Parts: sequence; C-alpha cells; structure tokens
Amino acid sequence: ARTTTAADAALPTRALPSGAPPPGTRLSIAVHTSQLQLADSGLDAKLPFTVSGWPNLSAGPDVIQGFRAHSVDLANNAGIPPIQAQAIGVGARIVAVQSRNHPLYTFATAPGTDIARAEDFRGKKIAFSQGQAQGVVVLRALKEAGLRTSDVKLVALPSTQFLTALQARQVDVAPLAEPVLTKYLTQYGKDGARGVHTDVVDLLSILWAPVEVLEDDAKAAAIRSFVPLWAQGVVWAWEHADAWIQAYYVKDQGVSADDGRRITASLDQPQFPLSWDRAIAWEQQTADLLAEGGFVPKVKAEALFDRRFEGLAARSVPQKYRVAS
Amino acid sequence: MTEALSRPRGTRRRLGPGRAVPFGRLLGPLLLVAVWWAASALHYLDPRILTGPGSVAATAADLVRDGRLQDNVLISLQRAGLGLLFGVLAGVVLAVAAGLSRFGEYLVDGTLQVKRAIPSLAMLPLLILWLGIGEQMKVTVIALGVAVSVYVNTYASLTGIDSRYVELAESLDLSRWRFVRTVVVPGSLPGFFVGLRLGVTASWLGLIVVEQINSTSGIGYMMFQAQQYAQSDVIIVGLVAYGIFGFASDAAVRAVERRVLSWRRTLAG
Amino acid sequence: MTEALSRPRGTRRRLGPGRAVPFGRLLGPLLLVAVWWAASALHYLDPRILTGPGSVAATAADLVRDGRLQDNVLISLQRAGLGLLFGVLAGVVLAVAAGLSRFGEYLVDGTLQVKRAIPSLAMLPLLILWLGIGEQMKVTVIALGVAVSVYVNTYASLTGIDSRYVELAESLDLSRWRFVRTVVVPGSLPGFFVGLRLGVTASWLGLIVVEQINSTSGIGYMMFQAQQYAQSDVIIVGLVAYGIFGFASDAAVRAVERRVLSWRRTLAG
Amino acid sequence: MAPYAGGLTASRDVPVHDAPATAAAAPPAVRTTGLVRSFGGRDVLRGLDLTLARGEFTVLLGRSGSGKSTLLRAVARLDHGVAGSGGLAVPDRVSLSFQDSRLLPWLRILDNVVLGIRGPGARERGATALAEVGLAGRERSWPHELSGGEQQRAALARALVRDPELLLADEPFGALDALTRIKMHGLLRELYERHRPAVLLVTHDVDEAVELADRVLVLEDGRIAVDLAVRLPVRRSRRDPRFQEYRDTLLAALGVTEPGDRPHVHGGPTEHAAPPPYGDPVHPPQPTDRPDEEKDSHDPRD
Amino acid sequence: MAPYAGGLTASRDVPVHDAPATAAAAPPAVRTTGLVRSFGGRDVLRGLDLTLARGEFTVLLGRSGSGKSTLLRAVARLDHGVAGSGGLAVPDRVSLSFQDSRLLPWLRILDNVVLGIRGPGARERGATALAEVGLAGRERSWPHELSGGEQQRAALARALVRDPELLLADEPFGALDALTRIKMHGLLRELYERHRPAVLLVTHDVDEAVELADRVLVLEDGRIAVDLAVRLPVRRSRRDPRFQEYRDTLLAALGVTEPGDRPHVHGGPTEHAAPPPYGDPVHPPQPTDRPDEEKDSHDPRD
Ligand SMILES: Nc1ncnc2c1ncn2[C@@H]1O[C@H](COP(=O)(O)OP(=O)(O)OP(=O)(O)O)[C@@H](O)[C@H]1O
Ligand SMILES: Nc1ncnc2c1ncn2[C@@H]1O[C@H](COP(=O)(O)OP(=O)(O)OP(=O)(O)O)[C@@H](O)[C@H]1O
Ligand SMILES: [Mg+2]
Ligand SMILES: [Mg+2]
Repeated sequence: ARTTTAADAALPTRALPSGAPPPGTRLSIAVHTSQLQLADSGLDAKLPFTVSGWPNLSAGPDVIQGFRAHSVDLANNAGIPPIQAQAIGVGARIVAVQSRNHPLYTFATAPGTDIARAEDFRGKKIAFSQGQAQGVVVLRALKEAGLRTSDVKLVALPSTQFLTALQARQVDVAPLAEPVLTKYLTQYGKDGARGVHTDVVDLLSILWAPVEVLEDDAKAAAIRSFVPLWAQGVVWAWEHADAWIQAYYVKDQGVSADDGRRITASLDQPQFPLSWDRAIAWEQQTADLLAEGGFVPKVKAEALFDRRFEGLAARSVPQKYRVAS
Repeated sequence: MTEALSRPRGTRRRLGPGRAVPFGRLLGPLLLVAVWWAASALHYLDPRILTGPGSVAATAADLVRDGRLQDNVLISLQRAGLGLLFGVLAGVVLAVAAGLSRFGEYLVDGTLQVKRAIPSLAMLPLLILWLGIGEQMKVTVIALGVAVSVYVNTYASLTGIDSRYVELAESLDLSRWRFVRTVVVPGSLPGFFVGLRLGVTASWLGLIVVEQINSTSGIGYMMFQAQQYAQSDVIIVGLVAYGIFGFASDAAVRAVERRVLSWRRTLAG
Repeated sequence: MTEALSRPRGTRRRLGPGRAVPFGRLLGPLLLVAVWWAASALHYLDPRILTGPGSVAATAADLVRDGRLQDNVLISLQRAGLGLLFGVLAGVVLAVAAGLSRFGEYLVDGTLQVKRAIPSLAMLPLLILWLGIGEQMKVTVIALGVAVSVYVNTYASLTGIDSRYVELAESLDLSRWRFVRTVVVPGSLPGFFVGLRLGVTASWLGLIVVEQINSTSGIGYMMFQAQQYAQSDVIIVGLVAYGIFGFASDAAVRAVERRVLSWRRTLAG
Repeated sequence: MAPYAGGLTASRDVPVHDAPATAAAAPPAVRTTGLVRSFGGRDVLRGLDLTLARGEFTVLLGRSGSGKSTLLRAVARLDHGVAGSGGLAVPDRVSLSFQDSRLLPWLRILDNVVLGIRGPGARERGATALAEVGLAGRERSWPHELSGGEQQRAALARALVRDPELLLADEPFGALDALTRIKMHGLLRELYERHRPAVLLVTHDVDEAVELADRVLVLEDGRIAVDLAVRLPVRRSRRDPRFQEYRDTLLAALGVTEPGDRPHVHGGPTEHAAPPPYGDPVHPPQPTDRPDEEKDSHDPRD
Repeated sequence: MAPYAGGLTASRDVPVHDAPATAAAAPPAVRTTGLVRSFGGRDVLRGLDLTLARGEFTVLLGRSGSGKSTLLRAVARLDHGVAGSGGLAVPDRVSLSFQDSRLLPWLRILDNVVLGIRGPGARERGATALAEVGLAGRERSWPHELSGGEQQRAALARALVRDPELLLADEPFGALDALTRIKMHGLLRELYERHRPAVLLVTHDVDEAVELADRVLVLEDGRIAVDLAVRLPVRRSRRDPRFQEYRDTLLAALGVTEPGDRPHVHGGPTEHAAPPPYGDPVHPPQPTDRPDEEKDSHDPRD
C-alpha cells in the first residue's frame, strides 16, 4: 500500500531514474486536454506505460482531493493549487512548467461606469474569488496599480457568478476570460461596458504530482517519460488550431467554433522555460500575496518544485517554443 | 323551529376540493412558459438576461441534433437510476429497522439526522477519499441523498401508523414478518411515496454535484460546463430538461401512488 | 381444542417498538464519534485524510477563542432563521391553497414540482438578477428551499386527511375558515412537522450556497472558504457544527411535535 | 322480500303529536323523490320516495346493508362522489350523527361537541350537553380515551347541541347498555318535545323503534317497504298489547318469525328451535288499528 | 351498586354442556387474580378476579364505561402502556373481536379475514367464513365500502376463522338488525358446539346474554358484581318463564327497573312513565333456580 509523506519532507533527492519505466507501470493522469491531444496527434503510441485513467478533474480543490484519495498521480493546474496543497500539508511537487506571458483575464466593467485603467478601481466594487486564479489576478492588478485591498471593495463571489453580477450591476469590475469576455462585451458594449486590459498574467500552467508518486521510481520514470509528450501535445494543439478547436472546444466542451477560436486567440504561443527561476519567483509572489491577505500561511515556493524535472519539457519541444526562463 | 327553507340542490357545498381534471396539474407550468414567452415576445425580457423560449428551443434542437442532449441525459439517467435504486432500498430498510425497534431507532435515527444536516459538498471530500472519483462514488453520493429523503418520510409515516392496527396485529398473533408485510409496509406507504418523490428529485439534483467530479458526460456536467462558458441558453435548456424530468417523474410516482393507495378515502378523493 | 397452555406473563410480545429511553437518539451520533476517536487514536485513520477528534476540537477551540465560529454561526443563524420563517409561511399557505381547491392545486402544485426539480445553483443567476447579491437574495434562496420542503409534506398530509372528517365538517356546516382551523390544520400537522424538519435542515444547507455570494461571514462562508483551500480540519469543524445544529434543531422540532400531536396514538406510542 | 313492498304502507292523517297537525298545509321537512344511489353499478336506493313532515319522529329500520346509512347521507346531502339521481328537498340546519361516532381525534371532547355551534355561549351549551349524556368531567379527554359507548354519546351530544331542524341519527344508541339507553331515550325525547325537529333515526332495536317513533319505516330493496304509523300514547308501555303488536309486525317485516316465542301474541306451545329459523318471510300480522285509507305523502310509489 | 358484589355469585357444578364437566380437574382457560387497570390514576378494574372454565360460554354485561373493553384487552394481553397489576393466565390461541371492527383499511375484506390464519387452505376457509356471515361476493371489497353491520360481521369472521381456544368478542352484534343477529347467534353457537372454545362475549342486550350464555357476569365498580349461571336447556325459548326471570334479574342488576312493564313477570297495572326512572338500583329478584352452594372457580373473591 502506498503511504503518503508529509509535505515538508525532504525533496526527492535521488537522481531521476533514467530508463523507461518498468512494464506494468500505471499512472492516473488528470490532464484531460493531453488525453485528447495525444490521441489526435498519435503521440499516445509513444506512451511507455499504461494510463490507468484520465480523470477529468480541473478545479484545484478537487485535484488535491484526488491526490489524497490516491485517485490521481499527475495533474495539470495553474500556479495556485500547489500553494494551497502545501498550506494544508498535502505533499505534491511541480514537475513541468508552461509559462503564459499573455494576460488571460481582462477586467470587464459594468455598463455605466467610467473605468478606463486599473488605477480607476479605487473605491469600486470588484468581483473577487479568493481561492481561484481570478482572485490572484485581482490582487496582482491592484498591487501593480498601487492600490491596497482596502482602497477598493472586494465582493466575494464564485467566478461562475461574475457575469451575472456584472449584468445585475452588483459589481463594477470583474476579471473575465474568453469566451465570456467577448460575449459580455458584445452584448453590453452598447450600454457602455468596457474591457480594461492589464498586463497581469496568470503565468503558470503546471504539471504536478504527489510526493509519494515521485518517490516511486517506476512512477517517477513514467512521469519523466510523460512530460515531453505533454509538451509536444500542447505544441501540436497550437500548430493544429482548427483541428484542436473542433476536437476540444466544439466536440468535447460544447462551445461554438467561434467561441473556440476566440479562446485560442486569447492564448499566446505556448512557452516552456528551460530554467524555472522566474516561475519560482512568480510562485513566491503569489504565495506572498495570498499570505498577506491571510488566506494561507506563508509558503516557500522553492519547495513546491521538483527541480529534477527542470527544463525537461522545454528540451522536448522545438526551439521556438523554448524560453530561457 | 325557524322557517324550513328547502334547497333543491343535490349535495351541499364541498369543503374539500372538487373533482379532479385530467392533466390539470400542467396548468401552472404551462402558464409559466406562456408568461415567459409573452414577456420575451413583448421585449419585456432582456434576452441577454433570460433567453426567450424560441431561442432556447432552437438551442435544444441543436443539442438534440448533434446528440449531446440525449447522450448526456441517458448517462445521467443511468447514474440517477442506480442511485435511486440503492437509496430507496437503504432508506426503506433503515426506516423499518428504526421504526420497529428502539435500539434500531437510537442507532439509526440520530445518525441520519446528523447526516441529513451535513452538506454533501462537505461530505464529498470524505467520500472521494473512501470511494475514489469513479462511478461508485457518484452513485453513492446520489444514493445517500435519496436514502435520507426516503428514510425521513417513510420513518415518520411508519411510526405514525395508528396503534389500533398494531394492537390488532398483536391480537392475531402475527409473526413479525407478516406484521411488516401486512401492517407496516402498507401503513407507511403514504409517507414512502412522499419520500420517493423527494428522492427522485434529489437524485436529479445530486447529478449537478457529482458530475462536476471526473465526468465527461451527463446533464449535470453539461450544466456545469455551460456555466463555465456562460452559455446561458444551454443552461436554460438544462433547466427546462430538469423541470420536465422533475415534473414527469413526479407525475409517474403519483400515478403509481394513486393505484397503490387506491384504498384511501381522503380529502383529495 | 388443543391443550390450553397457559402463560403467566402480563402482556404479549410487542410488535411495535418498546418504551422510549430519554436521549436514546444520541446513541448513534455518540457511537460515530467514539469510532472516529478510536480509529484516530489507534492510528488507523490517516490524520491528513480525516483529522482526529482531538485536533478538530483544538481547531474548534481556536476558532471559538478568536470568535470566528460564534460570529459566523450567529450571522448564519439570522439568515437561516429569516429564510425559515418566510419559507414555512409560504409553504403552508401554498399547501392549503393547493389542497383545498382544484384551481389552486393546478396553479401551484405543478409549478412547485418543477421548481423543486430545478437546482438552486441554476436558479441563483436569475435571483441575483432580480434581487441583487444582498441579504434579500440570500434569505429568498433559503426561503425557497424551505418552502418547497414544507409544501410537499404539508400538502401530502393535507390531501391525505380522512374524508370522513371532511364529511363530518360538511355535516356540521362549518365555515371554510373554521374547517381550515379545526380539520385541515390539525389534520395536516403530522406532515407539516416532517416538512418543517426537512426545512430546518434545508435552511442550513442553503447557507452553503448563498454565503458564497458576497459574504465575508457565516458558517456557509467558512465552509466554502475551507473547501476552496482544502482545509480539512476547518471543514470538519464546520461539519460537526452542522451536525450538532441539525441534530439539535431536529430534536427541538420533534419536542414541539410531540406536544402538539399528543392526541395521536401511534406505533411509536 | 318483495311481497312487502308497499303492502304495509300505512298512511297518517291523524297526527299523534300536534306538531304535524299542519302537515298537509306546511311544506314537509324532507322530501325525496325517486332517489337513486348506486355503488359500483349496484343500486342501493332504487327510486326511493320519502316525505317527512315537520316535527315528525320517524324511525328507520332495515337489514344490515339495506341502505339506511346511504339514505341518511343522501338526505344530509353528503354523498358527493356517489352515482345517483332523484329530487331532494331538506331544511338548512341538519344534524347528522354518524354510525361511527367520528370524533375528530385531535380535538378534546368538549371541542368536538361544540364544533357545529358558535356564538358566545357555545362552550357552556356544549358542557351542558356533555353532562346530559353522562360525560360531565370528561370535557378535556381525548376521543381515544373514551369507551365505545362514551364516544357514541359524545357524538350524540354534538348532534343534539345544534338544535337542528332535521336530526338524522344513525344508530345513535347501538353501543349503550340498557340503562344508559333509557336515559338517552329520555334525553332525545325531551329535546324533541322542546324544539320539535323532524327526526329520522336508524336503529336495529324494534322495541326502541316502537317506543320512540310516530312512524316507523322499513327500508328494503332500495325502497320504503313498510311505512307504519305508531298510534300509541306519548308515554308508552311495553306491556301494552298494541305495543307488542307493532313490534311483532315490524319484526315480521324484518324477517324474524318466532311464532310461538312471544306468549302474548300467538300463545302456541311450539317449542322454540335454536337457532331460530330465518329467511322465508311470511306476511306479518297487520296492526289492528291500521287505517285503511292511504295518503300520498307517505306512499313510496308517489 | 356495591351491594351486589358477590351477592349474586352463582356457582356451577352441574354443567349445562358436557365440555366443562372436567372443569374441576382441568386447569381453567382464563384466570385473573387481583387485576387492576388504571387510566390517569382512575382505577377502571379494581382487583378483578375471574376464572373461566374451558369451553364455557360467558357473557359480560356492564354499564357503558364500566371497563368491559378494558377487561377484554387485559385478558388478550394487549394493554402494553396501561398502568396496572394482577395475575393473568390465558391460553395461547386467543381471538379478540374489537368493539370497533378495526379492519385494516388497506386490505380487502378477504385479506382482512385471513390475516390471523395461515397455511394452504387459509383463503378458502376465509371465504367460507365470509359467506357464513353473509358477505359472500364481497371478498374483494375494501373495508370502507362496507356498511357498519357488514364491517362488524367481517371482523367477526376474522375472529371466528382462527378457531381460538379463547374467543373474546366485544359487542360483536351491536350494529346488526334482528334477523342478521339471529343468524350470527346461530353461527356462533354452531362454531362453539364444534370447537368448544371458552367464550367471553360483551353485549348490551340482556336477551342475547340469557339466550347464549352458560354464565353471565356483570361488571361494576371494577369488579364482577354479578356472576349468574344460566341453567336453561341448550335450545332456549324466550317465552320460558325462567328465561324472563333471568333477564329481569340481569336488567335489575344493570339498574333497569320496569316492575310493571313485563306483563309475564309481575303483572301489575302500573302505567309506565317515560322517560323511565333510572339510577337507584334495587335488589334484583333472584332467579328461582339459583343453587345455594358456591364454587370457588366462579367466586370473584377467589
Ligand atoms: N362506498 C361504497 N362503495 C361500495 N359499496 C358501498 C359503499 N358504501 C356502502 N356500500 C354498500 O351499500 C350498501 C348499503 O350500505 P349502507 O351503509 O347504507 O347500509 P346500512 O343499511 O347502513 O347497513 P348497516 O345497518 O349495516 O349500517 C351495503 O351493501 C354496502 O356494502
Ligand atoms: N386510554 C384511556 N385513557 C383514559 N381513560 C380510558 C382509556 N381507555 C378507557 N378509558 C376509560 O376507562 C373506562 C372504561 O373503558 P372501557 O372501554 O373498558 O369501557 P366499556 O365497559 O367497554 O364501555 P362501553 O360499553 O361504552 O364500550 C371508561 O370510563 C373510559 O373512559
Ligand atoms: Mg349503516
Ligand atoms: Mg367497550
């Protein structure tokens, strides 16, 4: 039986096993997009181990529960869930990093407000969902605009209610992503709704795994062989945008092709850093922002990464998808 | 004696409701739809806020054409059906156990009251830990919700059986099993049916919760996805589907109830 | 005639449950806590999966010391209480309206069956659009949930009143109002109490949903937060609080029920 | 037992009490014409015609299942869901005491009794009525705490306290012992003398019928088969030979023939066989004072 | 009415039927000693002693509310929640027909009747029993579709079909007309002759009591106040003067004094006053054939 170890246990220091995972190795991978990308690109033929399941979990708390329940060995999330996991003593490490330098979220304003820049947020009601990426985006935007949280009125809402809250004019500003943003602006632009762009990014898209999975040499080897395929899958989706929109957004997610295109357009070309220094620094900033708000205890970001995997993803993709950091 | 004013009418003013009209129960929902239709036809309703029935119907047609609606509904039906089955069984067995012995009552009843009070959102993490994130967990969550609905109502109805009938059963030296069959079960059926009706709905509502976890299909998943992408027309299609299923399953249970409880002579006739 | 074997006992084997033991209903929950305690004391339970009662108590003590628990509970009590009040009123009025006239039934009953089937998660956007994100919306959402629970049970019990009593009321030329007061209300009380018990719990559970919206306090908010951050010990404190409140409010309603329904002679005695 | 149909129908034109003296002029209290009531296709009442004069005390006899309760419910206009036809005219204030005592289990006895009356003195009147039926001190008991006979008396009190224009009583004394029954007879008689309602009382006790009634009806095959005016003084004695005659007539109409069993009717020495023979009705003896002319208001074929 | 307590207690040593011949040797069917039952502090049974021999047909009389039903429930060992004390020995197979007919509303009539029996032939036996009580063809009716008397007969069928060792019947004929009642007497008698159960039957009809019983008890003030052996032939005639004597004795014990009303007992010309006087019991006439010696098994003070 697998046992879990405490989060603050020593990082796995053993060298990564080099060879292919032993036969019979199984991984449960909660990366729904990879499942489709590998299947559509034919990369799945290269998988040197058995995927026992592709659980469709994406929300941070759900993935953390999946880790605890030993139902998930590897998952794809934004930067915040690892901090939350660390804060409550669930040991998990980041094993691959994709950076997104293009802002994913735009601040949509309610009709009839006169907000043009982040500086105008002062005194306004801002939709705020603490535990989610959108929450961090708000905190960062305020910080960059030189505002403190006490200068605005944060309205706690789950991100799924942001649109409703704007429509009902219960908040003045809310961070929206595509396709909701375009939908909202098209419908309410004539009433004076606007999008306020900031350069606040939700930098990280990561793969992460529980510590005890990483300590299992067979599974660690399997993960090591999976990381390149994951990166190549992401690149494949980028390069075959139309097929991907059709396969994922339209067929799987049930959005229209237009919406799918809007979403892809809002994304930047994928980038995989060779060095994780910038990622760690960004993660530390995020952790500090959350700690300042009193949402989680202080966390050392360094401990969130398993640097044995550093650059593995970057090295497996063509040059133009690599960045130094 | 005052003047004996005679009335030529056959029967007096009823205090209970009158005769039932077939399908009368549809009046309310149809009226609702009519108001919705009228409000959006008269542009009284901002289509950005609540899509009109026309475009909802169009969206529904689309969803049906590409098979998404049926597929999702079928999968959900299966989950809800399994959960319903196990939940009803558990609820009834627990109700009988708690109703017929004090020990059973003390063991089961308080525990279920506590369970009932605990939000499924909070139970979910524990159930994931015990049962994983597969179908087993999903069916269990649904079954738990159903079981509680069935239990509470069946138990209340069961313990409310007129003691004169219990006395009769004792005077006839009925075996415990025959007592259960001839007195307890029929006597608690009225409550059981209320519980079942609540349970059927609970099984549908449970889908919304469980199909957020590791699902790629189901009507709950569809609703959740639509919410993520702010597809308000899909949400409303889902909502209408929920409404129709809720109404239809309720009507089905009632139809069974009417047959099974035909012995009753009640206010409703 | 076979041998007349005489038994010296006073009364025969009961088919119903025996005499009630005061506070017996606590047995189940206490047993549950004992098992939990034992399992974590024997290190059978991974504390990261389910915190032991010891550390949960410590967390609870912390929460109480810094006032978070009481403050949150108090605020939530207020919301739940208001929602309960309006919900119970609405549920009872609707049940009487639907039970006593076919027109009322057709207008109200189907509509409420549909409403019942629609997840509150899906209703939420509409209610936000109509009522905003303030207290009004929160109390309304809770009241809607409560009203449905109370309605379904009260209506079922009301329409199940023995027609012989309706006939009696007619033969005595009771006015409609007096009929309601002396026959309908007392006759539907058993179901009303079941509905009330479900409604009380529904009001607590509704908090989880509404206190996600524009709240910075309340036990639902606390739970939701804890869930967002997967803080399992806070979740379990909240869970225990929910359990205790659920059990206590249920016991309170039952105590009232026992007094009000003291005329009943039932299986449960 | 069709031979009786109408055969015994006795008209009444000489009123026994003075209230029905104006019966010919005043409208009747109850008039049913061609009353039909069926359950599941089986006719229980088959075109029943019945006229009750105001202030007339009528007793209804009939075999178990002959439709007495059905008739009472029809006259009380309570059979909503029942298939049927026929004309019906009844007064406004009708009291029906049901065959089952039908006390509301959630109301205490006094509350049950005052259910049908209102006004400031209601509770006092209720308490008095309870005392009259021998239930003083039981005002706050629950119905289930009463014995069968006590429940029946409480139900009777509920019906009587309303001072109805028409009192329909379905076997109101069935569960009472002889002494209590006599008391209740007295009470009912007293109330009757005071307010002179029309009374239609169902009983299975033929002695009771003859003792109380101005007129006795026997329901058979869905019609009034026997309509017998009882012409006895108000204070009746069971040892009055005419009393015995009425009684034997009615018993015979009900199918009970004990030719040798009542020494004062046919003094034959025949040994009585137990169980006594039943079925096979014979023509009952006619009451000696039966008038010959018939009056339409009491003819069921009207 | 305490003067009766034991005063009338008649012993029986010459059995009327042959079953109780061994009564002295065989254990009794029922024996209660010092039975006390109270409701809310009020004693309804106050140290009641009763012994019923096997195969003895006993009728229990008593005022409404005197505790007859309470006694039957105690003997059937059904009063779980009732305060009380006393010794009780009863046979295993007891049938109780309740005062209210208490048919389960969710079972059809036949299912109600066969509720207390099992085995392969149960339904046939049930159908036969139903036919015997005159309800052939009503097997699939619901209880609420039966008239009061029909319900009562169905309940009687349910009690009889069990072939009990002890039959407790609480006013089983109260809602029946005279003819049906005679039929039911015959049926009960027949069953009794066949299986010889001990019977304890409650009725308010004194004629019925004398006609059916080996022994008549009167319950008063929580005890057996009168214990009267009826020494009449099996086939009884109501015109038998001894029948009338027994009946008048019992009526007097119940508080009904109509000295001049029964022409064949005391032929006085006294005009009967209505309502007849009640209360104030007088010492009843003693049955002429009352034996002098007393036997313990029937002495309530045993
Ligand atoms: N709801 C019903 N459905 C079917 N049959 C019914 C219903 N009510 C009464 N009956 C039948 O109609 C007949 C007359 O019933 P009713 O109650 O009037 O008799 P009754 O004369 O009052 O008899 P009893 O003296 O036994 O009370 C009976 O045979 C009974 O079975
Ligand atoms: N559950 C109870 N609670 C309180 N009092 C009761 C209860 N049951 C019976 N009694 C009282 O006990 C007395 C005896 O009741 P019981 O039913 O034995 O009388 P009974 O002799 O059968 O009368 P009846 O001939 O009217 O049926 C009555 O005065 C009754 O009110
Ligand atoms: Mg009747
Ligand atoms: Mg009784």
